[in-house]
Amino acid sequence: MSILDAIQANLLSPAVLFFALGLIAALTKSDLKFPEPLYVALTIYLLVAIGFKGGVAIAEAGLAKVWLPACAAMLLGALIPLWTYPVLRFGGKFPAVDAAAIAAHYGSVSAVTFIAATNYLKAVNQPFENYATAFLAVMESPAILVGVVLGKLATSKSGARDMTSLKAAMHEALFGRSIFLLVGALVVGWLCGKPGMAKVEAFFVTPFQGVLALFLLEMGMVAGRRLEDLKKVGPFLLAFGIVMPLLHGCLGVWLGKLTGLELGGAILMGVLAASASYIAAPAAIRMSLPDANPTFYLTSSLAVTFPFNIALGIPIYFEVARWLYS
Amino acid sequence: MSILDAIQANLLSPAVLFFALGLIAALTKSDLKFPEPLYVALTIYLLVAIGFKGGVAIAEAGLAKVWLPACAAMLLGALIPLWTYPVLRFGGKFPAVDAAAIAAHYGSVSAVTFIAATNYLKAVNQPFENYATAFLAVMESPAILVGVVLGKLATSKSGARDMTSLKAAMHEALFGRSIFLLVGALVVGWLCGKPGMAKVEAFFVTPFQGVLALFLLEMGMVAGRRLEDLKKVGPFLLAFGIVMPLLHGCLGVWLGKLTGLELGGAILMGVLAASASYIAAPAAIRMSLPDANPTFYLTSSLAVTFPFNIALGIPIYFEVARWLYS
Amino acid sequence: MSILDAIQANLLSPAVLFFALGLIAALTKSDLKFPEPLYVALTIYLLVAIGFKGGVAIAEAGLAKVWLPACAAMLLGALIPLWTYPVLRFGGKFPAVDAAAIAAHYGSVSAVTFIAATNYLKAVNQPFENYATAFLAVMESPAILVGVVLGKLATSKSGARDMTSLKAAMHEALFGRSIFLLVGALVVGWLCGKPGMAKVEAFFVTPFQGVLALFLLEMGMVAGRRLEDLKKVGPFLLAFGIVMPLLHGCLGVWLGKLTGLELGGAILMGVLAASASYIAAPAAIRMSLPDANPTFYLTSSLAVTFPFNIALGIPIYFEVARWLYS
Amino acid sequence: MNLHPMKLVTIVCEAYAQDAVTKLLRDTGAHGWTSFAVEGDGSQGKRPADIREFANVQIEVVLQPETATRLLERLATDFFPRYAMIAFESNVRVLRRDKF
Amino acid sequence: MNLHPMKLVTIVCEAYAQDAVTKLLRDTGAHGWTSFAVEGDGSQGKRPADIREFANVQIEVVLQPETATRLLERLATDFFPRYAMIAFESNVRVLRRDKF
Amino acid sequence: MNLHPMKLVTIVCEAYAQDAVTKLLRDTGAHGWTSFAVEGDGSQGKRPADIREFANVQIEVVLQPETATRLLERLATDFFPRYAMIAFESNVRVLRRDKF
Ligand SMILES: Nc1ncnc2c1ncn2[C@@H]1O[C@H](COP(=O)(O)O)[C@@H](O)[C@H]1O
Ligand SMILES: Nc1ncnc2c1ncn2[C@@H]1O[C@H](COP(=O)(O)O)[C@@H](O)[C@H]1O
Ligand SMILES: Nc1ncnc2c1ncn2[C@@H]1O[C@H](COP(=O)(O)O)[C@@H](O)[C@H]1O
Ligand code: NA
Ligand code: NA
Ligand code: NA
Repeated sequence: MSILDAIQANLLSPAVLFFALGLIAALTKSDLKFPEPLYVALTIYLLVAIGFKGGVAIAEAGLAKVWLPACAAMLLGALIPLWTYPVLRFGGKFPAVDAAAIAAHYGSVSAVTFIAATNYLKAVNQPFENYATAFLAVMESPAILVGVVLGKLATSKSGARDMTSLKAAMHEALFGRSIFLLVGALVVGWLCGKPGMAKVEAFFVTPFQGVLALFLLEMGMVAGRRLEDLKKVGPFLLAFGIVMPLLHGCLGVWLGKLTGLELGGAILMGVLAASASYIAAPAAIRMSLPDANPTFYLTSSLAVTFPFNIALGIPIYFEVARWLYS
Repeated sequence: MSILDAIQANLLSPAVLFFALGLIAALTKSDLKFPEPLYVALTIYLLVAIGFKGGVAIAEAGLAKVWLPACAAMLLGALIPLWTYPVLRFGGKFPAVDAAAIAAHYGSVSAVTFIAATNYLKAVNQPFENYATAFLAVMESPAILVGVVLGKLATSKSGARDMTSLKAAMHEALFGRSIFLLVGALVVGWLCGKPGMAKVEAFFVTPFQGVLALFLLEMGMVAGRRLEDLKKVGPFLLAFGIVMPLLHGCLGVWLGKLTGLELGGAILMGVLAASASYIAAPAAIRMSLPDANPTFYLTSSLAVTFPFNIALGIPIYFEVARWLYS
Repeated sequence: MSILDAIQANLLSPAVLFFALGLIAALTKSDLKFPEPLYVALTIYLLVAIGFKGGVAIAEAGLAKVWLPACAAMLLGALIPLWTYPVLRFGGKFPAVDAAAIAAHYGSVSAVTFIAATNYLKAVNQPFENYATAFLAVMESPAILVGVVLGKLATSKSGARDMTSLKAAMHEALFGRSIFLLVGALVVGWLCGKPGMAKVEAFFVTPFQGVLALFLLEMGMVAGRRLEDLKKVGPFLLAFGIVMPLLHGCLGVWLGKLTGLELGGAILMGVLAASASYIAAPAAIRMSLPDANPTFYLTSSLAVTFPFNIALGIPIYFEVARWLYS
Repeated sequence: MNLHPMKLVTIVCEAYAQDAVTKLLRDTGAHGWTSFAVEGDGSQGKRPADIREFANVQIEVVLQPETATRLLERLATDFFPRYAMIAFESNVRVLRRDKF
Repeated sequence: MNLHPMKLVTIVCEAYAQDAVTKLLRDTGAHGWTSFAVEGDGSQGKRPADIREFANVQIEVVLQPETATRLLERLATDFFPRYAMIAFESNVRVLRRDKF
Repeated sequence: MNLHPMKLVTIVCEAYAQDAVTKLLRDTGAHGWTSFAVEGDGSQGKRPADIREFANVQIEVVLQPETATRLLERLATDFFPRYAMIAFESNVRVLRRDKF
């Protein structure tokens, strides 16, 4: 299968088509709107399901197999802001606090992109390590903390006050709802193992792909409503939102290979590195770096990088990995 | 199976019994209430599921089979207001704008009635063309547009202003959430075909009948709360809300046979013709004919025609069709 | 299997672990929060599903088998307030109206505890009478009515006014949303029987355990947020909230045996007797005994008895029953 | 344009008091009311609206000044001692005097 | 601290009127608005918000006194006869005068 | 019936500012507050509440006039420059003076 075939197959999957439908709904100003509780419910379902499944997979595989690539993933997440920050600061001429905020988003990860990637792998019959969810879980927070520290260093005046908002950011990064649900469900799944899975499989696994399709319809609308902000963010951030994922995707795949993952797992590590957070990071950043402009980080991660990864990125990292592993 | 047996079997199905339970909840003033987001979520689910399934069915059957009955269905929808309007205007002595509004509702269709009918056919092991959802999709808008034009012609004074609200009505009729979801999911299903269906079947197909039962519980409450408005609408509209569906149901079945549908498909076309919209039409009409009294069109479609069709209409059209096809 | 093994197995089930995760979320002040409509939706689903299943089971078993234990269950529920009231009033020195309110809660039942128990029995492969849901349905109201009357007798001054609020309490106890849904779905299931079940099984039965796990995550948060009220209620109510369930649990199991239930059914009757209401009773009591302090009855039933039963009570009643039946 | 002075009475109370308050509104002669779910904090503890037992509702009613006084009096005697609740009144102006 | 007097116009109307009202707000020169779903009762019947056809919305807008008058006039002529709706204005004070 | 004058301060702000505002309310001495989710439009763009990042919240607090002044001052210096937000105060009357 060539890369074009891979992309085409991806574009014709229900998940991506429903995402496109959501975009169209936003662009045609249809009065379709998911009530916020439904959005929250879908998020909770997806995070708990993916976390639980990952935990069961860890119980099956044993921690021995998981810890090395997980540490590598965590490190990668923490390091990404260190080079994206100067790129934005000096390449993009962004104010320090905005550069730090955007860097935090690109070091952190998008659970939905990860989920879409596992769906894609299933669709093309590419096996993967189910415990890869652990990488997702450990990659969410570190970059946020690094980004916040970067932003504080660049703007700090009154020390005392900064410490309290740093503490708030740490609390948000570690106990905020998305990371809490994911890690919590992971631990629950790990404690339950296979017998636990047997009980809840019919709810958390069987209908999963359909729920994802419905959720991506909503995400398409959310992204579509942000499209008009693209003008405000300028061409630099637009390019950044596509080039960086490509770089980070390759880096992630390569690191996955280095730490002993199979092809499938390496692709997923690539996808994680390439993805940008739009749930956990915005919440923590808005609270601890309130002077950073949300239009920049939200538009780039939500309206540029997220759709790019869903539509094109995933099959590209797949092909990159196949080439690296062949 | 006689018509009485058919009705009895229908009345003892979970869907209809839950509808009755909802009526009872409203009449006994139970404090049971579905939160609005749940109502919206169920609506979205049902429309997307039925649309997607229909789209996959079209992909299987080929457009060649679908276009003729679909065009007939569309025409029927557009024409129904042309005779219901004078009946209401001159028979029922309704003001022009109200007659036009009610006519729009009875030309348009009710997705939930359609869905209940497919359930009924499944229950009595009557095969039907799955692509009939296409008829549902194309029948929703035309009658609304015809009704709005009728209403405008009857009441228009200031031309310019009318044009903008006519445009708003067209936008609502074509991009309003129910029609958008239905047509959108239909196209997505058509693009995905069978392989796409395999992925999301466990969410959109397997639990479908149960979700419908839950939704009809809510619809029972909604209809029940409107029962006290029955006095306000008067005996003419009450009779209208039962007689017209019977006429249109027969007409629809006959048209289905004429355009080459099998027994199951003809029944569904009958059900569509007989049903009255209570989601898409009210939204468009309230926006473009704000002088029409909602009590008339909502009570007749929601508290008369909808329950009638769910409980008695569907098995009746079924028997009519069996007689016509025998 | 010893009682400790039974408890351990229960503690490692997804349902209980998710409940614990919810507790942790509340204690770590995570910003995780289920939107209220989601809570309501899950409640509706669980009540309708359990009611429907029970109704189908009654249709299978025949009323002849059900009526005797059901009457016994009802009687037990009505009598429990008669001895818990003096215990609270004279042992715990509670004001009369508070004693009556708490007594009503412990005579009434918790549907979620019952559901968790059926899950537990399934997990340990212990068959049980599915029609036991009927006991749940008939045990909810009587204790509430008895408790309200007790409270009124103890506090009444103006006769006329009391009668109206007694009527309101009766209406709430009989048509309140939880009892209405449960009894309504039971009747629907009973009318539908097996053929109806076949249609909606994939929604109401298959994913049930997973939905329960998600719901218990929310219940853990709700209970966790009330933990700080434990100080306010004092050691007497705390002990009451654990000792009374143990007593009532044994009583219920014994009564189950007496009225001819199998082991599984007797356990469930024990669980029902041991459980304390936190949905139906608070609503009715707040309306008819507004002078009773909600902190007492809500904290004891929600933050003491509910978690105790979920984690330890259910396996204990199980072992008690096994000992009684051996 | 003629604006007529009216009173807006705002009541925030636990959800379980809503039916009783609505009945009171009808009894005192209000022609309509508006309500919505809210969260809150007060002397009787947080009401995070996680479950109905801890839910809160805000009720707003526009009425004639005399009716407003009657309403507040009834609230003070029958409701304040029993329910988690606040109530306050303010001056508003409406166009259609007869509507209220 | 300098507080500037402004008008708060509160509109409660059926959900289907919201788009038209929002458009009117923009046309009359409001710089922003806030809205939320409510339930209610009034001369045109209960609006329990069970389905969108019976949903209600409250719209609040802070604006200059003259703009408020213009807004109320337009509401009275174009909206009151057609929609289930109430509107009232009250006095508020803000810190940033230019924002409104 | 004795009515006591109080101030009602209404704050509409992005959801992410809610915790900080609530903390400020406690710090300045409010005895309670009420809040609910809203949609809105303003100088910092639409807040359709589709996801939490674009959610809005309205916070209402009744307090003593002096406390209200202190609160508004703190909002002006620490919050207005950073968050999508408006705040305004108005006069209300309550029955139980000590409650606020
Ligand atoms: N000072 C206040 N300002 C605004 N709302 C308040 C205030 N005090 C109490 N409330 C609201 O009224 C409800 C009941 O108050 P309380 O009876 O003091 O617990 C609270 O949950 C809040 O929603
Ligand atoms: N006196 C009132 N006080 C507060 N809200 C009202 C009042 N009258 C009407 N409303 C609200 O305005 C909506 C429309 O009112 P109406 O046109 O009278 O049916 C109602 O559904 C209520 O939400
Ligand atoms: N003039 C106004 N009237 C009512 N609400 C407003 C107004 N301006 C802004 N808002 C609300 O305050 C939020 C933040 O405003 P802004 O900082 O101007 O974007 C908006 O999303 C609206 O909900
Ligand atoms: Na990343
Ligand atoms: Na029709
Ligand atoms: Na009990």
